[in-house]
Amino acid sequence: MNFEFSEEQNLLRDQAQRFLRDKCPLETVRTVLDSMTLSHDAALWQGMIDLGWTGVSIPERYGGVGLGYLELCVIAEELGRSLAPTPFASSVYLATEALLLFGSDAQKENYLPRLAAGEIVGTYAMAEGRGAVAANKLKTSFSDGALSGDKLPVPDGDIADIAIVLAASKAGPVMCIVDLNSSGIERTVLETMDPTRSQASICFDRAPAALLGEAGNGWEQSQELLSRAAVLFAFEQCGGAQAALDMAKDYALERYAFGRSIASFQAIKHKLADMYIATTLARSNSYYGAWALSTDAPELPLAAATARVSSTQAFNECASENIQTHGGMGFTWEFNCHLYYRRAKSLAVNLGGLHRWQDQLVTALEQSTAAEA
Amino acid sequence: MNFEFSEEQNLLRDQAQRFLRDKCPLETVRTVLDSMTLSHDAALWQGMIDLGWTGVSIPERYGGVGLGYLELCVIAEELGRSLAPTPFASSVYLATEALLLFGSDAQKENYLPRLAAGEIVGTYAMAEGRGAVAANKLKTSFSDGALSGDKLPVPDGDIADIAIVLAASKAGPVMCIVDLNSSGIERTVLETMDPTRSQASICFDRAPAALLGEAGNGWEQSQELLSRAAVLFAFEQCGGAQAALDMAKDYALERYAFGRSIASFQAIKHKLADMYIATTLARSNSYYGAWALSTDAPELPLAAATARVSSTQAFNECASENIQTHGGMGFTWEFNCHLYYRRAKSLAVNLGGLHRWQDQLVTALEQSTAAEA
Amino acid sequence: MNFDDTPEEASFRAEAQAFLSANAELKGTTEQGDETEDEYIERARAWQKLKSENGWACLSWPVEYGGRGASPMELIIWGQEEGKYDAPVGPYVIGLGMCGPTVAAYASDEHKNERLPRLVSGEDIWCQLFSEPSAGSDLANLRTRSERDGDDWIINGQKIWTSGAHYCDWGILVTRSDPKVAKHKGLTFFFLDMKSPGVEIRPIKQISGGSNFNEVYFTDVRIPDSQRLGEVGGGWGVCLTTLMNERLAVGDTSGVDVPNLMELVSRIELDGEPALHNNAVREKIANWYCQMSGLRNTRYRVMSALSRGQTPGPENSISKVVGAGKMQGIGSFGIDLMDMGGIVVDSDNDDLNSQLFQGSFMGAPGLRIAGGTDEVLRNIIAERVLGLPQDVRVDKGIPFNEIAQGPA
Amino acid sequence: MNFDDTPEEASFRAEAQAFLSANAELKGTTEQGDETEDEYIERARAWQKLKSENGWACLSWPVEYGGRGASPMELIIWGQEEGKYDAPVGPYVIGLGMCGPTVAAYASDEHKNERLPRLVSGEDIWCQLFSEPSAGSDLANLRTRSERDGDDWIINGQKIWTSGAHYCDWGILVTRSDPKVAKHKGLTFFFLDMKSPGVEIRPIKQISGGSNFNEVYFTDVRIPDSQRLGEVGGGWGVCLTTLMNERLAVGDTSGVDVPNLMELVSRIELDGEPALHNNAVREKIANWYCQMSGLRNTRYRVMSALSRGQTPGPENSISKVVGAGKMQGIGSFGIDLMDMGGIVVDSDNDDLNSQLFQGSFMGAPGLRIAGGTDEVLRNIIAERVLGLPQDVRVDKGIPFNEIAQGPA
Repeated sequence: MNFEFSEEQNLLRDQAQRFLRDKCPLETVRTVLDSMTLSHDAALWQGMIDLGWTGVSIPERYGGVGLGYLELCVIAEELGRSLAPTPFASSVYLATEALLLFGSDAQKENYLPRLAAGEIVGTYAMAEGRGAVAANKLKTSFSDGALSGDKLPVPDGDIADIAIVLAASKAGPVMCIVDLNSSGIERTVLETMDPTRSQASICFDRAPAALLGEAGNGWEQSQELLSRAAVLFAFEQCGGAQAALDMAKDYALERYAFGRSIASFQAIKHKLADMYIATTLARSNSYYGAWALSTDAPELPLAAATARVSSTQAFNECASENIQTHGGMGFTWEFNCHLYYRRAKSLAVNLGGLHRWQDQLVTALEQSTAAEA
Repeated sequence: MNFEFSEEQNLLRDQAQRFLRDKCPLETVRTVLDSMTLSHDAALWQGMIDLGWTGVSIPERYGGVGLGYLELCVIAEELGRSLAPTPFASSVYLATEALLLFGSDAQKENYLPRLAAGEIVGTYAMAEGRGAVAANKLKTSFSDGALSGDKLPVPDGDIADIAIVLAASKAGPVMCIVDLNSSGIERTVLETMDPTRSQASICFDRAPAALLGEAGNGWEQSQELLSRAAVLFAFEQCGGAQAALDMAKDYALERYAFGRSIASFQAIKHKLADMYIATTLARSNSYYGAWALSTDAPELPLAAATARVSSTQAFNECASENIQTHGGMGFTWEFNCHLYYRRAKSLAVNLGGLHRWQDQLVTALEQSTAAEA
Repeated sequence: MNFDDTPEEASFRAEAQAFLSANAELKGTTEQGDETEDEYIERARAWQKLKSENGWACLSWPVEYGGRGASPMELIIWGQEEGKYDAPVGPYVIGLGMCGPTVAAYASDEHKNERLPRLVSGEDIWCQLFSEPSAGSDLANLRTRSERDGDDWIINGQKIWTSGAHYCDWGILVTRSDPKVAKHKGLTFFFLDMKSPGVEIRPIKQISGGSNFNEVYFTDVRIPDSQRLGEVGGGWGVCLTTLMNERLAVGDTSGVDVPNLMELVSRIELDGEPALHNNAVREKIANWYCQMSGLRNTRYRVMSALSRGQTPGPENSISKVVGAGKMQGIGSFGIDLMDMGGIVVDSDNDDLNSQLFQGSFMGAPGLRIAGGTDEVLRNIIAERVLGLPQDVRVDKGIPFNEIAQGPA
Repeated sequence: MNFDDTPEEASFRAEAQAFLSANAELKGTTEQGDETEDEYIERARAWQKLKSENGWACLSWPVEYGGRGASPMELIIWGQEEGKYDAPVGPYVIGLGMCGPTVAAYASDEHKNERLPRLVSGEDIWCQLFSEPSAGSDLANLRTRSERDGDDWIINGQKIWTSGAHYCDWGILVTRSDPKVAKHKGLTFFFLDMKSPGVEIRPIKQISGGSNFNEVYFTDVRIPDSQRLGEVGGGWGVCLTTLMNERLAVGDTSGVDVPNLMELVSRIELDGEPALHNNAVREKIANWYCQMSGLRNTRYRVMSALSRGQTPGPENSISKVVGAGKMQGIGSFGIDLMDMGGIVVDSDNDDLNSQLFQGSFMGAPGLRIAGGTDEVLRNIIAERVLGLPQDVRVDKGIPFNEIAQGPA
């Protein structure tokens, strides 16, 4: 039984924690939050590139570090804990991953080395306004090497250099890849509830684009991509949940009322115990997701959905009850509680809302039950 | 604003409480529970008949007391509080009500005086085994004055003299009325989780039966009947929830641990506060149901479903957390906690499970929203 | 059971309707969109003045102070009717509801005659200075010091969560005059001119981005002893008088509710069909509707008791704890339904009313805390409604300056 | 990450498998349906004897007492493998897990040599006599008196929740020898022959109808001082030794889980289609599956730590509180899905496995209480895992007979 990260992976975690404590204290997050113009923290992002994190999952022959997904999970958890305001998730969990999964050799050679080196930022453009996307209702369309339609919100779409885009085509849904600095593209920064991870709308008007993967197979590719990214998002959410729990615990221990630490009141103790329970279940499920991701196990769709659902719920609960534990201070702008509350919500919807993942979980469970029978 | 029971109705409540404290202490309920043969408490049932309760909703010209539904709600709440083991609900909320709503003059004259006088007991036979009934899947069928098929469980079906039966027919679903002592009928007492309200299976084999109401209209009639009964069941559930809350409170005040009353621990205080909240919301919703029932308001389907859903949830919560408050004693047969837990579950499924009522609630809400627009 | 007014109530309601329809505009018929706060306050002063000239200014007060001794039911009827109109009443809620009755109960006749008419007529706006950073749920744990200096008292310290402090003229203030006696014994209560030297007001920005409250700092602020309310050391008793009159005054508590969710789910799709057809969505709506309807029907029961001249039971104590949780739940769920687009804030293009869901999601955490946290309210229900004992009090009878206050 | 045994673990597992496959029947291949309790105990004795003859009787014990000094991971592996077989181990769980280690730590060599081999070989079955009606969550609040009388102690009082007392040969017992000192100071610990005069055993019927536990009454029961474990007044320390070895031993904790629900919803209809297609049902399944999977994966993490020779973290402390609530929820929901028919108990006609749902619904309330209530477990998580302070203790340092015990 070896269901833990290895010693090397834990060393990587220590390194990541030291780096992020240094380069990404919550003041860094607040700077991006309070700024009207910053999309991310450029120094932090550069530091992450310098550490090779953008190339962790990319094989060495494409300029990456060639570590693996467990290492990426370790980094994801720490990024979640620190609320790092960078385009890492979009670029690494989604764009890089889509290229690794579906790119032709030429596409890989073209993009992966630059993604690994942090020369370009990628993203995945899926949503088309409010509401979940559906395979048969995509309005963005791809034909004859050109892409037209509106995608929003696109995470980090304002600063990304390339986007993987889910679009309709004559053959059915397709994934294609677009250089966002080419013609026929208009981008607008969007105001959102979590300004520490930027979002944009991107309007494509016959923008040059190339097919990524198989024509007509875009929806299935997207599902596969989302499952893999869900594990990494789950680790970010676990890290965030843990940080919110830690913050609540620290405050409860320091805050006194009625002559005693509020952490000695059962209402607070049991609240924190419930946050711990949710976080522990989510983390254990995320470990299982990490195992499935790193071994390309057939259990991945089930494991990913389970990790995603429990981590989404854990981060929501911890972020919300961290505010509650802080009492009046908790709902001031000055305290940091709302940073977690905002991030919890933006991560919760980023890969599609809870419902989508609960549904995938049960579908995968049906299939695994059927396979066992 | 007059959203309370009247002074006369409260006097009736006082009378009912005195009567039930005297004739239906929990020992009476336990006697039926522990007995292998008793279906109900006959003396209690006779006492209720003597008080005229079986005729409360029946007009005087059919031998009833001609009071009204608010009075019936008052009685229902007290029956729920005392866990009275009698066929009152089946006979009064369902069979009597079905006759009042859908009976011909002749049928009313035939049955209502005897129901009012407690000479016969009625019930409503709807279920056909495990799972919810559906209009287009009824297996019991009615044709040419004869009824065939199996109904189970039928509440109080072992002792009822007449049953209103939901069945399929050529014209569509129908309600019909059957004398259970006639030919072609076989009844078997069923073992259930709540032996304090008996249940039976009834097999009809070309049993003589008469149409009640309109041919083909049975499903709609059933929906109407269930909505009306739901308000009365909701009051029983509120009464039960309140009794379980009171029992938990009394125990918590008396039980000491760590040198103090366990009622001084926040874990217990907040648990009881939550039980109080659930019970209060349920009671207020039930009052609205009572108003709608007593005034034949068009809001009845919404009000009834709301009363039903919140009362089901409140009784479930109070019954379950009453056990929890009692600790080890709570899960002994000797303590009375499980009487509420059993009754909460049997009332929860008796008119169809929670899902059915949540669904009706939203359907009614849609219609009321549409009507307002 | 019915929902009708008694004849007396009907006649009062008709009178109120007559005044309102002649003097105010129905909600939704006016546009105050770009009104500044100053303009809003000005409009509120004018409306209060008009009400006072016509006998509607402070219904529940006794006649001698400009009131009309209205019954609780009449107050509710007035609130229902005034609520239909675009009537700017917010700035006076605390003054009329809490400060005025306290001044009336404790101030000298001279002060009463000087201050109360100006409150009634809208000339003066009042605020309440109770909460402190260290005194949240533990309200009496306050540290703002008052020290006697001749005929004056000198005040130093900090208050927080003061609504409207920056536009208020007067305030009521509770201070610690003696830290060497037990927590509840050493308090002294005053009223003061908010323009006094040494009073500094700073707005608090909430997580929703709004600023409904202030911090108020006191640096050597002088208050004449004649403005003391109650005895020296008797401030806690005065506080209780004030709090008995408390109504929920925690800023904007209106938020998303079931009808908004019904509208959203009929207009957004899930799995390729209207979200309204989704059973998981329906179940949630049903449960929240039970809460909404349960709270409304509970209010009806309270009003019925008032209408009969009875004192209502404790039923309404559940209102905020249920309402705040519901608001947070619906806000959060609505955003989830809007999926990735749910977090986009776009006022120009908001056909799904997403800003209401977002605003409620960000506002509800405050509502779960302000005016008594969820936890404090459950304590109150347990103790005052169900009669359960208090938690163990380790601070009882101990001199205030010896009570543990945690790490410095 | 992988789920493989280390080479050492694999070899141990193979050895265990070899013994088991040669000596026991796989679960599901045997039929013990109408076995009486006596027959079951007899079978358990035989199985324990066989294990002891082959070195599998008490793996974790030191070799000197018949054990093999197995590592925690080996214990788990043995449990996994033995669990696949129809092996009657229940009667020895408490004796081997809790009583034996306590006797080994505190008894005289003579007693150890006399008692322990008979426990290992299955000749003696042991029970644990700790809980009392007044000592539930407050475990030390026990009243069973022990009074010195020459070389003996005389015991009077009542114990409760004793599994298997009626078939046990020996028991460990904690008593109050001095009520005039503080609660934890006046306890004294013994072991005794359960057939001693004055010991009366009455079964407790649970709400599920089953009887897994007993009350044990002591009337002038004599225990020789030589059977005292630990010092006079040192009983609490001995209890802690015993409890350190505690495993969950609260009768039958197996119950309904997600796979059973999946089977039910694929076979029952809701709104005219398989319940599995209903989104509200799916959402609940997803959430419970997250708990089930989360607990399983948490166990994997604990086992990984053990496998590496580390001490596991506190993760597994959540297992019962989550598991019991899940069991109650799924049990209740399954009954609801079966609608009116859900409460019918019919073993002859149970194609939907309704008795499993019903049994879990009736059994889960006990599971939420036995071995630490939900509330106590949350306290433990808060204090021991998160390091939060204890609640205020008003009974600390007070003589036991002066601690408030509530209305008589």
